[in-house]
Amino acid sequence: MEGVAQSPNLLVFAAFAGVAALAAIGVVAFPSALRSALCLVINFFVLAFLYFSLGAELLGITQIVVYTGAIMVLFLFVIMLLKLQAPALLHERQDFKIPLGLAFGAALFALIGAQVLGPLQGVFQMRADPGYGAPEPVGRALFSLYLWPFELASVLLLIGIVGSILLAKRKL
Amino acid sequence: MSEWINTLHPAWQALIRVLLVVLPILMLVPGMIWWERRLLSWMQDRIGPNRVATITWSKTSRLVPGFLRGKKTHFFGLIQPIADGVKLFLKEDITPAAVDRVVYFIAPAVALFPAFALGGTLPWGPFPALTPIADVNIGVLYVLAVSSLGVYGVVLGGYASDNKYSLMGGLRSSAQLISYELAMGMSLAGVVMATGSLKITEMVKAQEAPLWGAVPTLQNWFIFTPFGFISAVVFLVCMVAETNRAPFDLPEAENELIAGYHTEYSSMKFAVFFMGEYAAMFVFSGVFAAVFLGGYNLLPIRWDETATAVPAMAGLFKFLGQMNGALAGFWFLGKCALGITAYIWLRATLPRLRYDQLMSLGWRSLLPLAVSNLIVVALWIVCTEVYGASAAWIAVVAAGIALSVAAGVAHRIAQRGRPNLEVRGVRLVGGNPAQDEAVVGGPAA
Amino acid sequence: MTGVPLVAYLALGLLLFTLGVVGVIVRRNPIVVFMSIELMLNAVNLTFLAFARYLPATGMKTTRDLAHGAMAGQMAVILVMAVAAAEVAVGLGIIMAIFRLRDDLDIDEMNLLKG
Amino acid sequence: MFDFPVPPVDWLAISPIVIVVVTGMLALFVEMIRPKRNNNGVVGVCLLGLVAAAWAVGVNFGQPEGELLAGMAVRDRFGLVFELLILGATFMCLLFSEGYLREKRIPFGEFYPLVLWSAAGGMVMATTRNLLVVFLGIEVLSIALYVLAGMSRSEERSEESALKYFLLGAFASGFLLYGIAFVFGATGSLHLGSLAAAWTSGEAPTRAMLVFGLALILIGLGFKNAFVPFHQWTPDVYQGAPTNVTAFMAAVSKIAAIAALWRVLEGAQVLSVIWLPALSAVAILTMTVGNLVAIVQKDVKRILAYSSISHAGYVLVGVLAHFKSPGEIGATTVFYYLLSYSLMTIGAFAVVSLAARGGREVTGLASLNGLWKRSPVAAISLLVFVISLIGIPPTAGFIGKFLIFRDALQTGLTPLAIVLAVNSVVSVYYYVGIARAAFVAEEAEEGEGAAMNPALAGTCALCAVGVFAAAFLFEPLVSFMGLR
Repeated sequence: MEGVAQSPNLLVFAAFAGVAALAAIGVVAFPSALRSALCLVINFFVLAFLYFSLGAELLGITQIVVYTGAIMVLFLFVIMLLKLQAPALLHERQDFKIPLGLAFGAALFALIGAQVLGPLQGVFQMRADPGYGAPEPVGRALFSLYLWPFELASVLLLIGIVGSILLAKRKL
Repeated sequence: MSEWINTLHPAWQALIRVLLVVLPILMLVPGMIWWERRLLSWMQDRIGPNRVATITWSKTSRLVPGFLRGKKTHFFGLIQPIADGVKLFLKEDITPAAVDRVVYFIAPAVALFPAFALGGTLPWGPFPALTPIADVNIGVLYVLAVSSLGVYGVVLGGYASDNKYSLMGGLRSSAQLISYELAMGMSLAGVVMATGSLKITEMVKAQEAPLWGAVPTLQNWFIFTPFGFISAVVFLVCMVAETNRAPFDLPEAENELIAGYHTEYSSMKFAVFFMGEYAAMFVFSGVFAAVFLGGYNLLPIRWDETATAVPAMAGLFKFLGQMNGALAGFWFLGKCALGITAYIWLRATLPRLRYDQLMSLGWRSLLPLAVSNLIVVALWIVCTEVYGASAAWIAVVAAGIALSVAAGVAHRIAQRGRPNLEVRGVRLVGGNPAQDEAVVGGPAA
Repeated sequence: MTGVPLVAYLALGLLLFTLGVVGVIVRRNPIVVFMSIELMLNAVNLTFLAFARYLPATGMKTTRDLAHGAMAGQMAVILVMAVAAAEVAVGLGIIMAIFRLRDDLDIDEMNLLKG
Repeated sequence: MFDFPVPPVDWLAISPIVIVVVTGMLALFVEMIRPKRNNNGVVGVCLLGLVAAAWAVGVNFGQPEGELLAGMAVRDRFGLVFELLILGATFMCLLFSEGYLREKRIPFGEFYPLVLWSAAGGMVMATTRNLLVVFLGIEVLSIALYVLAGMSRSEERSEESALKYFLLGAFASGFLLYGIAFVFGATGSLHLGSLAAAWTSGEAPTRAMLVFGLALILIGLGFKNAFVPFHQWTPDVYQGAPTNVTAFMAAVSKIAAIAALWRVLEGAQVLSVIWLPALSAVAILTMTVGNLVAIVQKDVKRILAYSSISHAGYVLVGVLAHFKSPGEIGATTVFYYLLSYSLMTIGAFAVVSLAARGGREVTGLASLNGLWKRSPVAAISLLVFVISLIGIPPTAGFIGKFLIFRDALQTGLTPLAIVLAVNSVVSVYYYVGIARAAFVAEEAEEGEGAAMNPALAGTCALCAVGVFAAAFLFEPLVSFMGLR
């Protein structure tokens, strides 16, 4: 590992990536739903730092706002509602599917890793401009070239609002 | 004046900056507790803590000056928080048997984290080398992101305690924080648009411009502008709700939930929760001061321009301007103290909201208000840039009228066929209605 | 961060994606299954951003192309986040609705719909 | 460097989608202030909006073709015609919904805006060559459908189907997105047009990423299209969802998914040596499995679900025939087949929706018993749909299948043509079973179904007439659409 000696950045990355990977394993492995959710929170949080390391600062912070700040809180909310009513549900049994799933996952990882990621090993140069992730250029792009997808996303969120009310409101 | 720090090793710089954030907040917490107790007691016409730190001078010692011998000197109970701290330290640390241990232990730490992480963005003065420690490009978003993490401490504490009251507190808190975060973000978005930057330091600088672009001797603090004022009100309400303080302290409503999410916590773990709450209060006050109250400027006066406008007293004004810059940290601290006082004042004045009132306020009043405000600000900016100020006035007035009409119509529709709010109960969870109402509090007691 | 190869980010993304897939397959609680799906989406986001920063695509010579390419990756991530938010609102609504009806949440026990 | 000029917004080109979305919002307002007795106002607004959108599409027919909105949307004959198809199918589904929802005791006014928005998502999918927009279109279409599938909140089956659909749908979007990410990595763009250039540049890493990304995208789209082996959700969801939602899902969702598949394959034409064999295998599997499993089903909605799977296989054969030799075979076959398929399917589900009564709904084959006595219109239309689904002349179903068969033979996809023919024969068995159940004399034992209402009768009649009209007016129809 001569790369490690040359670049402390690689060590930093390895630390972050290790935490993210461990947390992801935790999501899958913990039998308790809350533990899984907490691991996912950690994972999302660390991913935000990895986004920073890629220069995408706006997206990194959006990651924290959207995922850890809103989405995971909703998950925790539902988990708590369930704990209030049927605590036993949050702990699940294990069964035959586990070796099956693990085998499938290992196969997927090995296949893609060897075939697709293997040839990319030599790429070290970051070609994008370092300022590409600042709020201003991202905002400009979002409201000019990507106006149409942006508006579609607004329709999507509208559907989310109306839909969740239709599903969850007590009386309609 | 703070450039000397640049000559140090980067590690030392970082250390100094971090200490500059963490130490004041940590040390201020006891002071805040003391101030809260004293101010509350004064407002409620009672005495409050005044015994600790009362010195009874010896009658015989020669070290004591004559006029003090045998007298008592009162320090208004200043040491009370330290006594409290000692008490909490020495208390037995009880961990209930059925708790989820890991989560139970990390919850207080998680609760303390956001306040300190936020402290890094507070601008303590025009000293770019020294403060804020992180003048990030994404400042306001960072504030929103980190403050949204505050919910985890409460939620985890509530979940891990294995106690229905705690769980209920956690549930309420997560719902409350998510609801009020939206309005908070919207209120800040208006300021972001007016400033054209997400940086908090840029916001402070933008507030040093002439008032309304017209009065050269005064500063344009956002709270003095009409849209900024609305934003400030929304932000103020939201920041009280985000810190779980009265009148939004439903997660720990003691008449319903004992002590809410920290019912099962004792000793230092409880103290950490407590500290987190006060640190968050302080930091939010700081954000409010920076974004709406002109940051580290003492008064909304542009000293240099005033000096040129009033040549007779130019020297005085110049001196005051220098003082304003040199002592910026103190002014900022003063504004934070003002914010904390407002917190305490609210606690002494307002009764706690019911859960449905809380949700109704957040979703039906604050969010529409903030969004309308945002739309009007956007209109204003676009119209002034494209068509000039007069068109902007027309557009904004028209939009204001249209939005208020829309709000009125929506309100009428929403109220139609709806029984009076006061007799409605709240059902937070499914199952047996009667039982649930009993748990959540139901119709107003 | 200079010195970190693109493949490191991609490998992490692939690992997270795979773990998400495994989670979807082996877990029985729909909430956890849903969380695994969120993990997959985040792995995708990481992959997008890594590609956007390194841009291994050939044929991008001018800075204009590079800027557009880098921005495309970021836009994809932003919109995926919006999609995830809408999905969570609807998905948790469905989970709560089904829980209200049957007080049970095991996916393997959901077998009302059979031919 | 980061200067992105604001592209001109061609309002006319996106007007159909905008009209549909805005109509949905208007319908939401109407729902808010309507009298609580019925949803007629909401339905009226929605139908009017659909007609207006169809008119807007018509106006676009004469406009120059090309990319719009910085390449995010595209205006061409294919997209416009598919938009019309989606609008028509949505119109039919909305037409018979109100009576059914009343009978099922779920008369929620929010149903209509959600259907409209979902349809808008489908239209977006049909009119773009940008992968990101394709993805967003899919999500707009599907997230609304997740909600609609779980709309019957007091019914466990409905919620269960919604959960299954949701989890598998989100899972599939994960794959789709991962594929898009790798295509982006290989081409540096989200636009399908840049795929060919990246492939021909011929570097090994790029090619690996492209193949892998395309495979994942096709898996995601295969899920939306319910191709075997990604079809497991279909029968469960079709059975559990409210019947009018199922009709919408079977028609609009499939049209949009085929359109998206078409766009992706169009962009990936250079890789056709790789995906053509794979998709041929999928087509054979889809047709065969769909038909074979349908034989053993007892529930009408499940039978129709498997039938829709096999029809997806038939359409896939048409699509593959086009891409085998794009100069020879145009989009006419696929378009015509989807038109006939949606007419028959929506009609069949409309008839099945008669099984709902008083909040209950039983959809076993026996529930159709006595239909002839209860409602001759429904029974006769069902017969027409079944004939057309089998592919007996002189119906649109026959012509559609014939066109696909001919195309497949013409382009040398003979094995596919043979499998198609054999499957058509196999399918006779269960289709006849449906028709026979309707004409059995005795009443259904679960209690009789709902009474006929005018809107439902109108839908059945429209679809039945349409099945014949599309057959007899084949030439004018095709020349009007102007597809090659």
